[in-house]
Amino acid sequence: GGSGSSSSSSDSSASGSDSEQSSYKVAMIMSGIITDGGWDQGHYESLKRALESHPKWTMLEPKENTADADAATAAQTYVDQDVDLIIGNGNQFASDWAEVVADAADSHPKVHFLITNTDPTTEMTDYETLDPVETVLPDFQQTGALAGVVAGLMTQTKSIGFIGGMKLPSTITKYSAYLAAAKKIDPSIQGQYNFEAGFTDASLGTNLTQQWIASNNVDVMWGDASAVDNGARQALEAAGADTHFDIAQPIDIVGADQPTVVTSTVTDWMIGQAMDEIESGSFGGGKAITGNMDNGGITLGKFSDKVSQDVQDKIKEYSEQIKAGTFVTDDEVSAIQNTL
Amino acid sequence: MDFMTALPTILKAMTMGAVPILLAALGEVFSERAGLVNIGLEGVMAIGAFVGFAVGKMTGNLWLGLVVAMLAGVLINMLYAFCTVTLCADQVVTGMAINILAPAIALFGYNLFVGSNSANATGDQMASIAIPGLSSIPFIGNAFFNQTLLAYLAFILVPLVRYFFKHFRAGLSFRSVGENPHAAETLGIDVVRVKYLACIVCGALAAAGGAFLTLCYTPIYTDGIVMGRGFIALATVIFGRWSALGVLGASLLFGFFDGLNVALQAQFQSAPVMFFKMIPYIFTIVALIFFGSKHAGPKANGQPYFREQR
Amino acid sequence: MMILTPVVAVLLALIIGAIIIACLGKNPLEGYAAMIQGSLGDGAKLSKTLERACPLIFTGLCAAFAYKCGVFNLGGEGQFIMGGCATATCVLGLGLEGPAGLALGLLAGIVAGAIWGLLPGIMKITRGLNEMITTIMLNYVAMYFMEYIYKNVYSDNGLPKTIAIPQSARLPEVFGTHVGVILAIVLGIFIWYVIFRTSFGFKIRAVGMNPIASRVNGFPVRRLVLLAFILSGAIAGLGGAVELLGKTPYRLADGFGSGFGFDGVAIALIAQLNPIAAIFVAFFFGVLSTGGTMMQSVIGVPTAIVEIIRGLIIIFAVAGMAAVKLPKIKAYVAARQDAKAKKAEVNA
Amino acid sequence: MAELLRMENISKRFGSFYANKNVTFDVQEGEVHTLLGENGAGKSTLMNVLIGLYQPTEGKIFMHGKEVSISSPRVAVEQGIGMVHQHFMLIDDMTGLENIILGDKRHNSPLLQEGEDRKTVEDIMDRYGLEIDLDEKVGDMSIGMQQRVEIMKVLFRGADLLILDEPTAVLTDLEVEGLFDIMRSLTAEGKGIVFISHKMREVMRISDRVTVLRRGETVETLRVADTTEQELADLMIGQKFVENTYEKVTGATKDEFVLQNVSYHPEIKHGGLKDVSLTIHKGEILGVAGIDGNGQTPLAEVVTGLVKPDSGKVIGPDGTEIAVFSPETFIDAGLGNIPEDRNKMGLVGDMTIAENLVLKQTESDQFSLGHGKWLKMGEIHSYAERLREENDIRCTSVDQTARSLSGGNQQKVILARELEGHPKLLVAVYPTRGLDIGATEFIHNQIVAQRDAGCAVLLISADFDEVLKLSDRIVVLFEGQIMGTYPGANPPIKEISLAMAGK
Ligand SMILES: Nc1ncnc2c1ncn2[C@@H]1O[C@H](COP(=O)(O)OP(=O)(O)OP(=O)(O)O)[C@@H](O)[C@H]1O
Ligand SMILES: Nc1ncnc2c1ncn2[C@@H]1O[C@H](COP(=O)(O)OP(=O)(O)OP(=O)(O)O)[C@@H](O)[C@H]1O
Ligand SMILES: [Mg+2]
Ligand SMILES: [Mg+2]
Repeated sequence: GGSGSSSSSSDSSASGSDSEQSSYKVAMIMSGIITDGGWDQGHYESLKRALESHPKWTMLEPKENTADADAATAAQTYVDQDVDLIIGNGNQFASDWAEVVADAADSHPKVHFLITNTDPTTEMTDYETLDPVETVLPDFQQTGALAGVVAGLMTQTKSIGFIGGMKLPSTITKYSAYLAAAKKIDPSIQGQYNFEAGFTDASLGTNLTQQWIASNNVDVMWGDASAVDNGARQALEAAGADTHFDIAQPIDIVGADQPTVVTSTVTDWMIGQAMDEIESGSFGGGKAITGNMDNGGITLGKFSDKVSQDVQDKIKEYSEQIKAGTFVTDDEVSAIQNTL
Repeated sequence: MDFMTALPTILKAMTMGAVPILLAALGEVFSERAGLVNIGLEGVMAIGAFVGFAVGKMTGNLWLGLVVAMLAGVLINMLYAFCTVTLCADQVVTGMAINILAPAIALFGYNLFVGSNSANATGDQMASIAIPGLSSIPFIGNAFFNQTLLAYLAFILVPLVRYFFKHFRAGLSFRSVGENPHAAETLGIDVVRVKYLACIVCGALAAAGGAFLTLCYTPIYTDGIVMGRGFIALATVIFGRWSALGVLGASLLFGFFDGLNVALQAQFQSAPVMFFKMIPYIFTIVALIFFGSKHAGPKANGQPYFREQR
Repeated sequence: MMILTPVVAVLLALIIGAIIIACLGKNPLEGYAAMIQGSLGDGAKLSKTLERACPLIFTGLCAAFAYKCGVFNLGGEGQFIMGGCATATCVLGLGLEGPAGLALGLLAGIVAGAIWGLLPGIMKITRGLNEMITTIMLNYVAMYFMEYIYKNVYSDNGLPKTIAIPQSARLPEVFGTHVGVILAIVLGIFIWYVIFRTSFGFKIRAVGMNPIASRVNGFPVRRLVLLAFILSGAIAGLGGAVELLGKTPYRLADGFGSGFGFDGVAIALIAQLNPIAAIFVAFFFGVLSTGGTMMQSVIGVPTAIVEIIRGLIIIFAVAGMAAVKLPKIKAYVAARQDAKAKKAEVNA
Repeated sequence: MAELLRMENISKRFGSFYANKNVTFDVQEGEVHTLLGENGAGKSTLMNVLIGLYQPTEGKIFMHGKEVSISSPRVAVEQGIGMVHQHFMLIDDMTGLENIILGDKRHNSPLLQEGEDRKTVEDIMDRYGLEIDLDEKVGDMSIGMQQRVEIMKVLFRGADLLILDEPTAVLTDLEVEGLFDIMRSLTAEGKGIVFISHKMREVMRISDRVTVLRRGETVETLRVADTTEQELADLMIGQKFVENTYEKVTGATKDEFVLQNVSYHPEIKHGGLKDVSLTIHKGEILGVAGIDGNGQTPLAEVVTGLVKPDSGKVIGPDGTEIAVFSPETFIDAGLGNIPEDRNKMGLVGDMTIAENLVLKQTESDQFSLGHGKWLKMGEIHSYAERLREENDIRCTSVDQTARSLSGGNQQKVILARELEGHPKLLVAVYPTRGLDIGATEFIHNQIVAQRDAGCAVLLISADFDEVLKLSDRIVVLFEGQIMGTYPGANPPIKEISLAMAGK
C-alpha cells in the first residue's frame, strides 16, 4: 500500500518547502562496491533507473565498502549535507542507523532514509522514531518462484542448487519458493543449498558447485551471492555449458560472455517510488515499499538462446500464475522452509 | 557424505586452491631467505589479481595480463623494498601498510576500469589442458593432470626453486643474506642488491598468485578476492620450513582441507557451516603443532640491516 | 624528531592524496576541510570520532604491550572478537541486566580475550610455533566462531546479528561518548605506568629486548612471555567487550572488529610502542576514519581514495621514522648540531 | 721488501665522534704488522675501512703503491685483502665448505662447483696445516675450527694481505701456536699480515713492527726488535703501566659450593660433563683451566642454574642440595655471574646503562616502592652515577644504551652490577676476553678484591696466563672430565699443560 500516513512533524516542515523545491539529492551507502556484479550493483542500477525518470534528482558519489563500524558515520555525513534521501543497501544498516535517524529527525527534518531488504516490524524495533524512514521489501516469494519455474523447466537431472551469501529470512524465503515452484513442475526435483557463502569468495562458489555436480548431479544453479555466483558459473561452464545452466540475480546479465546464464531474476528497489513520495511529502512513517511483479519490482530478464521458445512460453504462462499468487501457495513454501 | 564420490572434487579443489598460495609462498621463500618477512603478500596478490584481470581483458591476451600483473606486483613490492631495505623500516608494519594500500589501489583501478564500462566486469579464462592418459587416472587424474598452463608452471617452479637454492651460487648467496648479512657483505655479496632481488622475485610471484585467481579460477575481480590467501602463504612458508618442497606440501595440505571444508558444506547443508569453514585454519595450526617448527628459519629474518652497524 | 617525523609523514601523504584528488577533478582543500569538519567539527562529531578510536586504542595497546615483550601478536582482532563473543554470551545467555550485566560482561570479555591470547602463547612456548602465524589463523577461527554466535545462538529473529544488549547493561555515556573511551585512555596511561614504572614492566621490556640475558639474570622468561600473551589478549578482549556494550548497534554482526587488529599493530608501531602515544595515534586513525567518510561524501571521490591515503600515511610514518634512525641521517643531524654548537661558541 | 699497503691520513667519523683521526699505516710484503691500542682506540674501525665495510671520512689507500678506492668489501677481495673479523663473520647454518666458497666468483658458471672447490680447499689445508671438517655445520664447530674456517675463507680468495683482528682472544695457547705456524708460513710466501691483539707476549713474538693507536690517532710505529713490552704498554695507555701480582690464598676450607658427580649430556664429547666433582671454598678463587670446548660452557651453565644436570648433586652455600635448576634459585642463593658472552647473556643491549645496573634489583626497596610497584627513577639514576664513578665506566651518560659502550666498559657494567650484590659465589667465564690491558687489570683487581672479602670465585678461562695469575687452586677440564686439582701457588705448569691435553 502506498497511501501515506506521514507523521505531523515531517509533514509540517516538509510541505512548506516541497512545492518550491526544485532539486533533490540522493546518496547511497553500501557494504560492497557498485561493480560487484550482484547485490550492490543491483541497487546502483535501480538508483540510476530511478534517476532517469526523476530529473529533479541528483546522485552523490556512492559510499562503497562501508565497514560496520563506519555505517553510522557514513549516514551522518550525508545528514550533515542535507541529502534528501539516504539509501542503505540492506538490513545490516537497519541496526546501525537507529541513533542517526533519531538525531536527524529533530535536526534535519528534510532528510529521509530508505533501507532495503528490511522488514520494519521485526528489524527496526530499537528505533525511537520511524518518521523519516521507509524500507523496501520485495516479494521474495515471487522472485524465488520465478527462478524455480525456470529451473524446473530447464533441469534434466532433476537436481537444482542455490547459493546465498548470507542466511537472511529473505534468502530462506527465496530458496523455499524456488524449490517449491520447481517441485510444482516436477515433484521429483531435489534441491541443494548453501546460505552462508558470503559475497566475495568466488572460488568457494566454484568448489561448492563442483561438489554438487559430482555428488548430486546438479545442473541448474540460482545464486544470490554476488561474486560467489561467478564462481558457480565457472564450475557449470567447466561441466559443460550446454547441459548446465545458471539463473542470475539480481541484475540482467544474459549475454555472450556468460554462456551458462539462461535468464536472470531482476530486482528493482523501487527507489523511484520513494522519490515520488518525498516530492509529494508522503514519505515516512516506517512503512515498507513492496516490490513485486505488479509494480515492476520483480521481473524476469532476457532469455538466452538455450531456452527454447516452448519453454519460454511455459515460463510466461506460469509467471502469470505467480503474479496472481496461484502457482505456489504460502503453505507449500513454508513447508519447505520448515525443513531448513 | 559419500566420501569417495566427493574425493575427486576435493582433490581438484586442493590442486586449484594450492596454486595461488604456492606461488605467493615461493615468492615469500625468496624474501625470507634474504631476511625479509613480507606480510604484505595479501596486498601484492590483490594488485596481481586486478592487473592480470584488467590487462587480460583489455588486450585479450591472458599471458600479457600475467606478465603485466607480475610487473605491477614488483612495482608495489619495491615500495616495501625501499622502506625495509633502504630505510630499514619495520617489516611487519610496512607489509601491513601494503595490505591496506595495495587493495585500495586495485579497487580504485577497478572502479575506473569497470565503472565506465560494465562489459568489462567479466574477463577471460585460461583453458585447462588435460594431459592425455594421465588425466584419466581415477581420483587424482582430473585434479593433477587437467589444469591450466599457469598451474603446471607453478608446480614446475617447485623443483626449480629447490635447485636454485641448492646448486646455484646465487642461491647460496641468498641464504647467507638471510642468515648473516654482515658476513655476506664481507664476502663481497651485495646484501642490498640481493634483498632488492628477493623483493622483485617475491613481488612477481605473489602477483602471479593473485593473477591466477582472476585468470584461471574465476573470470572476475572483486574487492577482497584474495580472501586471506596471502596470510596462508606466510603460514605455509613456516610450515614448509623455508623450502620449496615443504611449501608445496603445505599449500597442498591447506588446499585439501579447504576442499574438505567445501565438501562438508556441500553435503551437510543445515549444519552450522562456520565450523567447516574453520577447518583449514584449525588444521594448519594442528599440523604445525604436530609436525612442529622448532626450526626458526633464517637467523636474520625480519631484522633490518645497517651496513655500518656493529 | 620522533614527533616531527610522523607529522611530516602525514603531511606528505595528504599532499599525495591531494594530487590524486585533484587529478580526479575534485577540490582537495574542500575535501580536507570536510575531513576535519566531519571528525572534529563539533562536540557530537568529536565524540563520534572518539568512539571510533576507542576500539583502536585497545587493539593498539594490545599490540604495543605484546611487542614490548617481544611477542608479535597479530591476533588482536581475534582476541577482540572473542571478547565480544564472551560478553554477548554472558549478558544475553544469562539474561543479565543492569550493572551486574555490565560488570560481568566486561569481565567475560577480558577472560575470553586472555584465553585467546594464551593459546598462541602456549603453542609458542611448548612447540616453538611462530605467533605471527598462529595468531592470524586464530583470527579466522574467532571470526567464524562469532558467526556461529550471531547466527545460531543469539540470532535476532533469524537475522545474522545478535539481539541487542539490553539498555541497562550498556556502558553509560558522559559528554556524549560512552565511558569506554575514558576507560581506554585510563588503561593506556596505566599500561604506560606498568611498562615504564614498575618492576614487572621493566622485566617485560628486558625480555623483549634480550630474552637470553633476561634468563641468565634470573627473570622467569617463559612465564613473562606467556603473561604478555595473556595480558595483551585481555586488553583486546576488553576492547571487544567495550565495543559491544558501548557502541551502537550493541550487537555482534558480520564485520564486528574487522580490521581492528591490524590497525592496532600499525598504531602501536607508529607510536613507537609507547602506550600514551598509541592513544593519540589511535585517535588520529579515528579522525581519518570518520573524517575520511565525510570527505569522501562531500567531494564525491571513490572510497578507495581514503584507503589509499590511509595506507600512504602508515607507510610514510614508518619509513620516515626509520629514515631518521639511519646512521647516515643521524651523522648528518649530529654534524649539523655540532656546527650549530660551534657557531654558538664563536658568537659567545 | 716491497710495500704492500699504505693508508694515509685516514679519518673515520661516527656522528660527531672520530673513531680514527689522521691515521697513517703501512704493511710490507712478508711482514706481520701489529696494531696495538686500548679498547675503542679504533683498530677495528681502521681495518673495516680498509676492507670497504666502512667508508673513510677522509684519507687515501694505496695497494702496491697505487691509489685504490675501496668502495665495498667486493673491491677489497679483488685487491687481495682479506680479513678475519674480531666477531666471526660465519653462517652457522651452513657447512664449512659452503662458508668458504660463499660469494666466490672464480667460476664463470652460475652453478656451484663444490667438487672442484673442495679440492682447492683441501690443497690449501694441506699446505698450511689447517684442519677443518668441511661438512660440519659451522654452528656445531669449536671456536678454534671456526677461526680456521675464517682464515681459509681469506686464503681461498688468494689474499696477499690478511687482517687478523684479535684472532687469539678466543684461542688456547695450543691453538695460538698453531695459528702462529700458519702465519709464519704465510709471511714466508711474501704475504703481509695485519695482526691485532691485546696480549703483549704474543705481539712481541709474532710481529715485525707495531703501530700504537690511542683515541683514534697514531702514537708511534716501532720495530719490535727495538722496543719492549713495557714501552708498548706505556705508549698504549699514555702513561706508565703497572701490572699487579696477587698473593695466593692457601688455607681456605669452608665449602661454599659443591658439585658431586655431576653429569650433563656426557655423550657429547665437546659439550658435556662426565662425573664432575668439585668444591669451591669461601674466600678462594678456583680456576678452571682447559682448552675451549672441553665442557667449560656446560659447567658454567650448571653452576649458574641455566641447565639441570642429568645426574649428580649441587650443594649451595647454606649446605642444602639445590632442587630447582633455574637462574632465579641460584641468584637467590647468592650467585654473581659474569657470563661468557657479555652482549648476549650479560647485558640487555638496548636498555640504558642505568637500567642494566639495576637489572636484578628492580623489586628491592632501594629502587622501588612496594616491591616494584613504582620504580624510583631518580634513585636508580644516582645509583648508576655512583657506580659509574666507582668503576670508571666511560660513557657520555648513564642513560645511553649499554650496546653503545666499548667491550671493556660493558664488562665493567656487568661487574659493577654483580659485585654490588655482594655474592657468595662469583662465576666468571672468560671475564677479560677481548679487553685491553687496562681494563683487564681493573677486572682482575675487582675479582681478587671480591675473594678477599670472602666470596667464593669460580674462574673459567681459556687464557692460561689468566688462570695462573688469579687462581688459588686450579682444576683442569678435559673432554668434560676433571683431570686433576693443582695448587695455585707455584703451580706445576708442565703437569697442568699435559692434563689440558688429556695426558
Ligand atoms: N655505536 C655507538 N653509538 C654511539 N656512541 C658510541 C658507540 N660506540 C661508542 N660510542 C661512544 O663513543 C665513546 C668512545 O668509546 P670508546 O669505546 O672509545 O671508549 P674507551 O674509553 O676507549 O673504552 P675502553 O675503556 O674500553 O678503552 C663513548 O662515549 C661511547 O659511549
Ligand atoms: N658503527 C659504529 N658506530 C658508532 N661508533 C662506532 C662504530 N664502530 C665503532 N665505533 C666506535 O669507534 C671507536 C673505535 O672502535 P673500534 O671497534 O675500532 O675499537 P678497537 O680499537 O677495535 O677496540 P677493541 O680493542 O675493543 O676491539 C669506539 O669508540 C667505538 O665505540
Ligand atoms: Mg672498544
Ligand atoms: Mg676491535
